[in-house]
Amino acid sequence: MLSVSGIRKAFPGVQALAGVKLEVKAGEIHALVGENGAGKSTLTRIIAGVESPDEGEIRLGEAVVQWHGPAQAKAAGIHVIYQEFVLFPHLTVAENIFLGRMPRNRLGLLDHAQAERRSREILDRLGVSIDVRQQVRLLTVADQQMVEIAKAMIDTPKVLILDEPTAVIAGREVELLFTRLRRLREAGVAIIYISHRLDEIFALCDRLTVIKDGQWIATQPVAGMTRDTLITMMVGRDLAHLFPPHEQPPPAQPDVVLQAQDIHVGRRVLGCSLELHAGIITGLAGMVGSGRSELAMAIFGGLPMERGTVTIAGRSFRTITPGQAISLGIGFVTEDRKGQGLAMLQPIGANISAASLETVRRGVMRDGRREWQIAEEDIASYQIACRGPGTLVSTMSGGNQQKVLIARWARACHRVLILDEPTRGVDVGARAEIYRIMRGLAARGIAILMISSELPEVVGMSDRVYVMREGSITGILEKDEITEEAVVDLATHDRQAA
Amino acid sequence: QSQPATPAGYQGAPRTELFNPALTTCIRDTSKYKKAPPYTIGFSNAGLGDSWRVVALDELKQGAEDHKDVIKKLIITDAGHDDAKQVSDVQDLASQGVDLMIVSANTEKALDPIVTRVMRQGIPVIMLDRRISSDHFVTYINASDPMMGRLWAQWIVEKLHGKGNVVLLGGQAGSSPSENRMNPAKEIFAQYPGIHILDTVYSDWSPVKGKQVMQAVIAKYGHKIDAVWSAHGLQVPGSIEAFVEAGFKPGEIPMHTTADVNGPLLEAIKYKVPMLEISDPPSQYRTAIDVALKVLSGAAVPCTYTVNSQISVTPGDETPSIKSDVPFDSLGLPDKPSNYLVTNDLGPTYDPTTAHTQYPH
Amino acid sequence: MKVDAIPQVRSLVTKSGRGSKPRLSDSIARYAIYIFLVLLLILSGIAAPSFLSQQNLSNLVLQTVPLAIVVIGQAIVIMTGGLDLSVASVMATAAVAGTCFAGGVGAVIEILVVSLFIGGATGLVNGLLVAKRQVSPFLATLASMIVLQGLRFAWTKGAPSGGLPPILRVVGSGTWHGIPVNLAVLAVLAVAACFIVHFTLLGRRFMITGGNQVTARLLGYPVDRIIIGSYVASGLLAAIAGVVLGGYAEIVDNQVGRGFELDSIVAAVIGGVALSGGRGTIPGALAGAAVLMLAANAVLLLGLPIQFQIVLKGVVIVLAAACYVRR
Amino acid sequence: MSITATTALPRNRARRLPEQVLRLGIVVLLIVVITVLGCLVSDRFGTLNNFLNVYEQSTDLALVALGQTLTILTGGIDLSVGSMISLLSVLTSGIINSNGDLVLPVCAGIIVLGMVIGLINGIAIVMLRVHPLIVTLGTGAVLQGLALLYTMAPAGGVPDGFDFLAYGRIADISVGATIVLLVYLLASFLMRRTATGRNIYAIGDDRHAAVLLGLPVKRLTMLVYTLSGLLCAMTAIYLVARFGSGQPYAGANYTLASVTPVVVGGTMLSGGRGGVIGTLLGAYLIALLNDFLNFLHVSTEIQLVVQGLIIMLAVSAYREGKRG
Ligand SMILES: Nc1ncnc2c1ncn2[C@@H]1O[C@H](COP(=O)(O)OP(=O)(O)OP(=O)(O)O)[C@@H](O)[C@H]1O
Ligand SMILES: Nc1ncnc2c1ncn2[C@@H]1O[C@H](COP(=O)(O)OP(=O)(O)OP(=O)(O)O)[C@@H](O)[C@H]1O
Ligand SMILES: [Mg+2]
Ligand SMILES: [Mg+2]
Repeated sequence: MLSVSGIRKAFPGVQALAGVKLEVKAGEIHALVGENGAGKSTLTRIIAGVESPDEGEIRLGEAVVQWHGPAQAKAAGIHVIYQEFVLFPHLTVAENIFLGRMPRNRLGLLDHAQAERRSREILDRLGVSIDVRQQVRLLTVADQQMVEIAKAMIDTPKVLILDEPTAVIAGREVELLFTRLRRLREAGVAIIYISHRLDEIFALCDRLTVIKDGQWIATQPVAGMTRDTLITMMVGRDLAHLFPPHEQPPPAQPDVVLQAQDIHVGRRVLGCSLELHAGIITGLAGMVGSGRSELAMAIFGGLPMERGTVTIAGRSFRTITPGQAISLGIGFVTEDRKGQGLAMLQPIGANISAASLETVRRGVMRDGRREWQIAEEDIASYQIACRGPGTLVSTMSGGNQQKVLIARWARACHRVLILDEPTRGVDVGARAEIYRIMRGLAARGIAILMISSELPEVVGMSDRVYVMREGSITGILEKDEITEEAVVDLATHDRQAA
Repeated sequence: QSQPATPAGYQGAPRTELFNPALTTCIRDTSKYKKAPPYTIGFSNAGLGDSWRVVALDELKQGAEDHKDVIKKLIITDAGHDDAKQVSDVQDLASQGVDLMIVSANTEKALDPIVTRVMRQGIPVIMLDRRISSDHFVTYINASDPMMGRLWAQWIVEKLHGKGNVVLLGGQAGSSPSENRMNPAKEIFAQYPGIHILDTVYSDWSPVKGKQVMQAVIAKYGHKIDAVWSAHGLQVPGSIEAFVEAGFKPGEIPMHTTADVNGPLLEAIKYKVPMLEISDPPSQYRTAIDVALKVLSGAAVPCTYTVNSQISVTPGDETPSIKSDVPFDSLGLPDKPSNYLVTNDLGPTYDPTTAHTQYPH
Repeated sequence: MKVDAIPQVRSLVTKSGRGSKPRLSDSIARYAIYIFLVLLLILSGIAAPSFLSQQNLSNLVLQTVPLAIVVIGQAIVIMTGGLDLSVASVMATAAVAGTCFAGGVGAVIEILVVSLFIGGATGLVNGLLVAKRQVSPFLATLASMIVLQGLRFAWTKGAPSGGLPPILRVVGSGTWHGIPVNLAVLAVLAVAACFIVHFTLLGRRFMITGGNQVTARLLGYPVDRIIIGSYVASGLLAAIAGVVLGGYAEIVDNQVGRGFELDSIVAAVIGGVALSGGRGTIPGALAGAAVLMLAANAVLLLGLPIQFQIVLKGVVIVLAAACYVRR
Repeated sequence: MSITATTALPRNRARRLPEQVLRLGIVVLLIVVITVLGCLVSDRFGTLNNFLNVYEQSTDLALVALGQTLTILTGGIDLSVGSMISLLSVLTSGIINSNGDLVLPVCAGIIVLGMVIGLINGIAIVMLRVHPLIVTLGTGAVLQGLALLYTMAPAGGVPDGFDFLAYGRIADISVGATIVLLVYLLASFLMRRTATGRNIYAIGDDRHAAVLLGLPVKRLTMLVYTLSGLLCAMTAIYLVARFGSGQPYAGANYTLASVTPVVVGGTMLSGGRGGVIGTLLGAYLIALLNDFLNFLHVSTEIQLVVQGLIIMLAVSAYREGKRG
């Protein structure tokens, strides 16, 4: 159905694609995998006509095509769900779903009523209930992703590309999405599926193509592959343990470093209490939208809490600011790296030092050499793909941006590090590194709070787990109690109902 | 070179012609505007912003105060030099029911339609210092812009004996006072083939801008410049500064023309700059009130009141056409700021920053 | 935490060197404004020989300095994500205030205090409106521009008048061995601003705030104070520029600084300061100011009529800005 | 200080209606307040005749501001409007030169020319990828220069009867202002009920997303600046009717003034939020304010202070997270 070959694309300073090929048949789900910065999203954008390739050829069916802008690709039946949301915060859900192809009435005017009705139908089919007249900015991230997916469901595309669609959704929503995708496959749609979650690839996809450093590595049927062979292909080495084992067992009687009591934030967090211990990785699990991020944000001072206290190192706060939290040694890797994390037009170096500027102070000056050096160290140790500390963050791939953010906070905290979805959009290789960093930090006595929607990650990394549901903490799991089933039980409705 | 200033010995061009080449006498009958006092008078001002217009407005207010007995109310609007706003202002004044309107038009043409309309509604309009282009008004009180421009040009021509290089230093390009002075001046210069206009530059009536542009002009022409025709006095100090800073010694700075303000007069003496000052007396604003009362009493008035401009030349720089009305050295006020107005009738105690009038409003 | 506490994760594979050399076009974009400046200098020199005379160059510097001082402040505000339209009004008001103190050297202190107060206060109001009330900078500063103009008119009864003390004339228009004195003022301010913006922690905080305000808040930066600070800085610099410009000519009037509000923005932007905030350099912005003034001066020397001057200014703006086209 | 103040974190749901009510509510409230104050100051203020004057006086500002609203909704701004109006107005009256036969062809030509200039702005913005504020400042300077090249003085004139556009009234109601009102109603309708209208909002809301979605971002950008040019041409023709001739500086004041009603009417300078009806109310508010200040009988300088304070008051009622 769709095949590309010999695609090359250079950005200033980076050869993003160096002769990639990809062939997708009608009625198959084709996985596109590769490390962060391998060029998956760039290839997506080229197929979608957003960027034009420097070289190479795109074939749709038999015909060689050349896009002048995304509208053409769209008209030819290529639909893309991008890694970043393509949503308009101040337009309604229905308008977002139909933008660019709004139904019209006989006079050629937009028919909002019809758009709303059809949006409701589509969302119902996807199994989510969202008010279609609401502005999209008022939705949770997960709901926004569902709106994004709904856009692909209006009419059956010829080719559907999904770039990390499950990064912000989990559980039931993922299942619903997969069901839809399988149905589309039966309808003969060619689907390209990009994800860093290997389970999904094994569960969903028929064939896969691995790219690395902008080059084609292999195309194979998924059946018959193992996790390990796939990882080796992607990363170029074995990853014996994705979740590194404890080097020494976690302390038996750890100190309480941070205590949060009865935190209330709006209608999202309704009286949560938790304790973080030195040297312990505490997981915070729950369904998307259960209020984990808000709870963490309130503890960090980024959201005002209506009620509750936070106690850090013996000091109690009824209100706390990020400044206070940072000075007490708390770090916070936010989940929304673009909106709440990075200064996109600044280079890597500036972004890394941003939270620990005092460490690059020399007299009244900022020590630029030291800053550069620090950035170079982190670039090496986190394997951040870039041209150097001077690279603008805005030009980097999503996974590499995430690494920059973690590097920043790993340097800035000395008591507590809160990581909200730390491996969202991060490739397996880097993921393993992030896990090792987390272990290393914990080993040095830092208390870690890891918010995660990925069960294997929660189970694999946490020493203790808090589970949240609808703004409340529904359970605490210790050591051996931590299993995927236990977490799901506490996190979902069903149990409550039972 | 300079002639003795005896009237009998006057050998210059006929002044009347310089004042207004198309002079006709015209008297307007105003009996239809006759009304019994007390009156409400509206004044639509183009805008404030420089010392001349401030003093002029004070003159107007003073005039109203002097006639408190018959003037019930003087309503003043200010358009901030915005044509659209002034058109609206005139409309508003008309709908506030004034008995007579005095208008100082921001631009001649832009105010024409609305003033014409107001006249048609039966409200008499007196144009003050800036007229509209048509003659749909009762009378026009002014000192003539073209006259100033021509006299300045004539003086320069005569001083240079018809041969030399002139720089024209305008106000704001395209603004009516600037163009109305500059174009007649160019006509005069054009009559003398020996006169070369080196450059025409604009100062936006500002000494800062004036200095900037003159610095560039001096850098280019240096001592070739024989005279600077300036459309007003506001920018002259900037120009003279530019010459001084370019290393021109006292006595070397070319002749300048000026109007109204104090600074150039003092500098002319300090740096020995030949200078012609022609004033545009703000007292015409007080005259406007007197004329307004005349109109409202139904008395016939001339179609234009041209107030007499006072002429003053640095000693020894008089020419056949240009003679001083008052001694130049008596004009400047050493303790007053540069843009202080030297010609006003408000008396020695008048200070624009503290002036206070009890006009009826 | 100590820097060495970071766990070092050594990579097993070395990253393939995918980074290619920076392209020539990158460097051209980065240094566009300087290249533009030099080109303009050369072209002007060829077209109008009097342009390169020592006298003209010295004039040019004298004339550029006030704009350059304003541009420093404007650039800082834009870098932190704002915009300041009130600078021209501040300049005029500060200069007018200066005329209230005729007199000797002692008056300089008084004038500085009063005009800096005016600039600082206006900046504070702007900053408070923008930071605390989240008013759009365009409007907040537009409104304070109008209010300030009103206050100035009310104070001077419509027509400010007077000159500044002679010592300020020296600062504004004096030369020392042919070198303009006000260049020293600019040099001090520019070096200080450059130092703060590019070489201190504070400067980094300014940039990050401009780049992403939410992030800056989460980093515990005093974002409101940073924003307010940038407007105060801009107000203070505009006040100084007003006094210097007042000292340049003899008379201080309502025209002082007219047009500087937009010119300063244009200068900063063609000098590479991103209107979206978080990016730019002080030297670039200064070069932008120089380009603007140079273009105006060159036209005068070429003897082109005023209309061409205005046209050329527009062309220069568009051309210089176009150098920053990013792929 | 909370992060929520500057982010779009969800606080409470379904604020759609209140937001719009708030947006227009503030302008309406200010209009009411000024009307009441005006009636207290003078008994002539409250007359129908006075309100009809204000209605008429809002015309020019409302016209330019409509185009400005569109450019601002896409996240841009058009600072060349002033110079464009100046140039087009001198051309209109200069070419017509009181010749009645030329009125229609010249007006048509000026409208086309306005659109062409606007289109050039749009093309420059799209091609150069420079912020519209800078591009239009640049083109604005060029246009002002051209206006002065054409004439340094008010140019030409128009035949009798042309001023009907500006001063004509039927049953005491200004014809020009009513046409503008209708244009606004049409624009408001189109903005809500056509794809182009919604796309304009989308571009301002998130330009990058609009590109990815394949919306005709470039074409729409060119379109809004073309429309801005068209409205400038209409303003220029209106001003020629009102002034009886074109002036080389006729439009100078509109450059910044055209932004005020837009923002006072609740359109955010960051784009994507707001609407045209707010702008119309904003233009009415400003005309009313000028009128009120004239009735107030205070000196010019106090008027300026009051005007600035009212703008500050109005705008500080809106919060705008993003810069503009
Ligand atoms: N606009 C751009 N300017 C410069 N470099 C870019 C740009 N976009 C992408 N790149 C570079 O191209 C390379 C490929 O990026 P891309 O986003 O396609 O990776 P990816 O495979 O999608 O990674 P991830 O899994 O992290 O999303 C990266 O090195 C990135 O830094
Ligand atoms: N409409 C929105 N606009 C911007 N950010 C949002 C929006 N909705 C949610 N967020 C962000 O997403 C976070 C997630 O909120 P949510 O209610 O989904 O809770 P959660 O349990 O933290 O879920 P998640 O799995 O996404 O972390 C919020 O803290 C906020 O930072
Ligand atoms: Mg990607
Ligand atoms: Mg979350």
